Amino acid sequence: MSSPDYSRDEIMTVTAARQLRNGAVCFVGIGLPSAACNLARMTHAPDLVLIYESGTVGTRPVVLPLSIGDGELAETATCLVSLPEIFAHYLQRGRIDVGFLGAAQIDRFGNLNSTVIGAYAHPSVRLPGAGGAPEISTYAREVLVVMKQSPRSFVSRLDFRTSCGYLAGGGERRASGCPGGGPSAVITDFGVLRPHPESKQLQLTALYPGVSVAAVRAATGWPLQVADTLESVPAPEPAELATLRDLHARTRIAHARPVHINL
Amino acid sequence: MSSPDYSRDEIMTVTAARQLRNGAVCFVGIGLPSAACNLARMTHAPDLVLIYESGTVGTRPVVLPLSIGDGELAETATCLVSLPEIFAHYLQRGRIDVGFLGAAQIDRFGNLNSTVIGAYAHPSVRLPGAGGAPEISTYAREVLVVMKQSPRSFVSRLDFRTSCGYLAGGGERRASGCPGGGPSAVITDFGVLRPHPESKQLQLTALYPGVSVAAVRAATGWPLQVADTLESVPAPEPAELATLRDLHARTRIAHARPVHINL
Amino acid sequence: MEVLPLAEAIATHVCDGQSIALEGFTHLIPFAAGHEIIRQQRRNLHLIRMTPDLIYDQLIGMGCAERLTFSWGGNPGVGSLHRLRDAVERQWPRPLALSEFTHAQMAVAYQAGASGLPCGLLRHYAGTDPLHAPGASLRTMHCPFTGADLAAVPAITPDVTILHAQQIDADGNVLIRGILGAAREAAMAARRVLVTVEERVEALPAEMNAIVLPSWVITAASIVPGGAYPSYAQGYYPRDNAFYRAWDEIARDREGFLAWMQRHVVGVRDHAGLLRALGVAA
Amino acid sequence: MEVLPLAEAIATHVCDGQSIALEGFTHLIPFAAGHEIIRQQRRNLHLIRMTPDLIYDQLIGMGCAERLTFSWGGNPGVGSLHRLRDAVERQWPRPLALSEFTHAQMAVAYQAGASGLPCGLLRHYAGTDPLHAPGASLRTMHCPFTGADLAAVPAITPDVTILHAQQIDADGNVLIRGILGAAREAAMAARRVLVTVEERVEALPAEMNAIVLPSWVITAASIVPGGAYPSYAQGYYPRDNAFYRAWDEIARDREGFLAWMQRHVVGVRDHAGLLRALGVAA
Repeated sequence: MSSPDYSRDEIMTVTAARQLRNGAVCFVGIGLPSAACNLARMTHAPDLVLIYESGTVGTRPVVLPLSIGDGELAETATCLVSLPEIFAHYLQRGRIDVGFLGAAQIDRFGNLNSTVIGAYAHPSVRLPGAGGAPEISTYAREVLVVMKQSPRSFVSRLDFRTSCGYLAGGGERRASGCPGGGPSAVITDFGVLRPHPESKQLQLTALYPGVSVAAVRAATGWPLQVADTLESVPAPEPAELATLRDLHARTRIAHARPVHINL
Repeated sequence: MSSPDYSRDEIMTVTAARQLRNGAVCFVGIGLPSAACNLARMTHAPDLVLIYESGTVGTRPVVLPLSIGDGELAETATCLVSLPEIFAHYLQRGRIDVGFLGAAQIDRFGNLNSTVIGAYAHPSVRLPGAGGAPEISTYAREVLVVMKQSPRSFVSRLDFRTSCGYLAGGGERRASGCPGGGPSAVITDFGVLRPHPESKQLQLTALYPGVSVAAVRAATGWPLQVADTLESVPAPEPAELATLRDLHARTRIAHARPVHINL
Repeated sequence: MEVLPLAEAIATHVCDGQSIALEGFTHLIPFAAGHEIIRQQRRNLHLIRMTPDLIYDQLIGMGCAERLTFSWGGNPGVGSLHRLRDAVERQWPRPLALSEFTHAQMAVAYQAGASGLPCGLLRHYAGTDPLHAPGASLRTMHCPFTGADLAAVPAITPDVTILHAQQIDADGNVLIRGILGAAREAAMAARRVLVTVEERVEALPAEMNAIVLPSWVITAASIVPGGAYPSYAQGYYPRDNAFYRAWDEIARDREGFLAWMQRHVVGVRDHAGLLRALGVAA
Repeated sequence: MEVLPLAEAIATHVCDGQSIALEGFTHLIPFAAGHEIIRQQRRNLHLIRMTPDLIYDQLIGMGCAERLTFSWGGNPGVGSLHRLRDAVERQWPRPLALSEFTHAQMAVAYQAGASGLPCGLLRHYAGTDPLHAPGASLRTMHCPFTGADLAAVPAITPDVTILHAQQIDADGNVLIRGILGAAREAAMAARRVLVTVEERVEALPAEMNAIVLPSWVITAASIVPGGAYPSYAQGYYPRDNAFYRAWDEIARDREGFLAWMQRHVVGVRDHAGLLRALGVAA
């Protein structure tokens, strides 16, 4: 089999984008989630409502923001609200359909760590921390997670639980009073994991072309279960790839543009 | 003695206006307080900061508003904030120097009723209610009250305590945890009452020209005490009267202007 | 969000027995929507508004309300709301239960509702009766850090919030300009949001930090020029202060009130009819 | 409010051992003010910011801070803040105590401070550790009406909040345009408020509902063009995303960091000097 004409990052982004239905209200994390959401908006979901935690509601950036609050997001938004308002009136109030997150570690029940590797008081790696993730994972009707898969990131035990997935699985999340639905899919650079309907344990449900189950298992820090029906993710369409590459190219040019200030 | 060239309302408004020092931040009630505050701004206190509970901060209306939220207030304000914000960030936060209130009833300790005459459940007169008054009286560093004086309004016992003055007097207000200073003056159509430094009971401290102590006592529903030094309020200056009358004249014309809407 | 004729929006989304908040603090009071509710004879409504103003005086006098949640119930700068008083003092045309707050309390209650919280906090103030007024149902709490007394207010979450605003764009986003009151919080707290607007435009002339409600938080919108009259719409027409003064006489007795309502509200087809009957619109 | 040169404003109003919040969410980060604090060698500061960003990486790396209150401590879109990590992981140049929140919690904490409340409320969320992280000090409360679990966050009330904004008018009122974050709440919560602005104008070109801080809530203001660089000022200059990427390498090791700071911050007279040294201004 010849090597594909797309990268792992690209099929991951395209697959993540495909999860988003047109018209959904989406709370976007920075990085790969932002690329996926904007790709979706530029392809099959033109009416996707993108909200960044900087308070930019319904934003339609032409280039990707590097930060969560680039000027581009403000300039193209339907409205701007303050940060207290975006978290209270939109997220906590339950107005978000989809939350889109990344993290440093995930466990088999979709719980996420973005705080520390090692002990909290004496971390070997101090990660950025919570940001908006705990509330996104708590309140969004559905959460999508995008993460590169490796035994160091897909772990049997989190060093710190920053954001809740299904907690210890089964009905525990619901019993805990978390209003949102929890993670519905984890899109990795190997394929897609989804929670088992009962146990809520993540299981492999779809593979990218040319990826083996064994390879995914080797990249997972727990004994990964495979769904009864294992789907094959269609390769990125040329139109999807072109749109994504144009977006990244525009973004690279914009981010390299020198800043000049008149004193 | 010839009858004065000003009305009771006018000297009351002018006297109230004189209480305001330039630069103070003033939370304004509607009606006579609004006239007094704007008169002060148009005469000796040009930098008086007027805040109306509609969220208009630093407003400089050319005509008096009829309501607390006329467009004139918004058009001439330094900024507009929401009503939750004006009460939380400005009033409760302790940023108001002077609160300016009226009421239907006041007692000897400056407590105010603007809720009901009679029992709450079966009132003989249902008054408008609290509005912003309870928080203004609680948080403003100082409260000025403007009310026409009569045995029905200056009562020995309130039918309902909407807003606190000095409660039962003495140190009770301070002990209750009210952060603001309480009423420093009650400006009536007879003169000025101020709290006794110790007992906090309102006592007559100043009289308008031609008004007798006996007349004030007759208009007061409790045995009114008179301060050791009883001052005489200077009659309104011609400039004060002219400014006030111009303001009222402009206001009458503006409020009578017919509204036309194009469908 | 769908754009509907106002009569259809009210017929579809406002039902007997609901809690409804027509907000807008002095400014942008949705009179046209309130009048349509009267025309459609809704009953047993729980009316919520910081300042009931003339519109609730009318709804109450026409027998639409069984409860009023409010914080200041007068005719601003004029005096009493006679129909509100008649309902409270003499139960006419029917008894009216009151849930009474201060402005600050009600603002916090809307904010709590808008934030998905069951209650909101204020500093506790000793010595004022409203905390203990029947129906107000505040509770004392203690700060778990400082031990300070706090007052908790239950969240307000209307079944329907109705606002008036200046403009709606082609995508259904709504611009509010000028005095806000607690309109935004009342909208975000509600299960359904109805909006009437002065006009529809292709794109909002909105500055970056303008107050815009995104289309997807709105249930239905109706284009109703003059829809806030006799209140006002900043940039469109001023408050008719002369009408607010005149209302004092109109509403003073029951018969005069009913005759006026019959002639100007019940007996006209829509808000344009009222504006024409009053000589405000040609 | 008085208008002062920035060096004088910092010298007068920022003292060792204070709690200070330099706010602005990605946008309008007051870099010039932070650099002046470094130049004046303040020590034992309690730094407060939702996103420490490069400016607190620099303050921490230069030994100004003894505590950090924050909710997300990365270089947005790039990776780690190496100086922050070095302080937490290896106590260099000195130990750094952490008070860690989520964005939502910290927003509520600022809001509580701005509102004169000792604490603010969030819905309680089970199952996440931050509630129990050392230093975060949240407490569980119960809604007195519904019994629901709530999380209380202690108010944040900085000794000094410093903001950057676009314009100040002749009366000292300050206009903020664009992404706000919790800047307004941080300002209203503080004992003193310092502002740097891009320029002074006779009158603000402010729409009615623009975000304006009235002069009398501001302690002192300084005119510092480019004062948010390498963050940005909407309408003046964009975020220097290339610099944010480059910082990853600059701050990766201690020596490189110190040399950069010496050359660009400590060794220049003011912010204009830094902008010229970087070739951003002519």
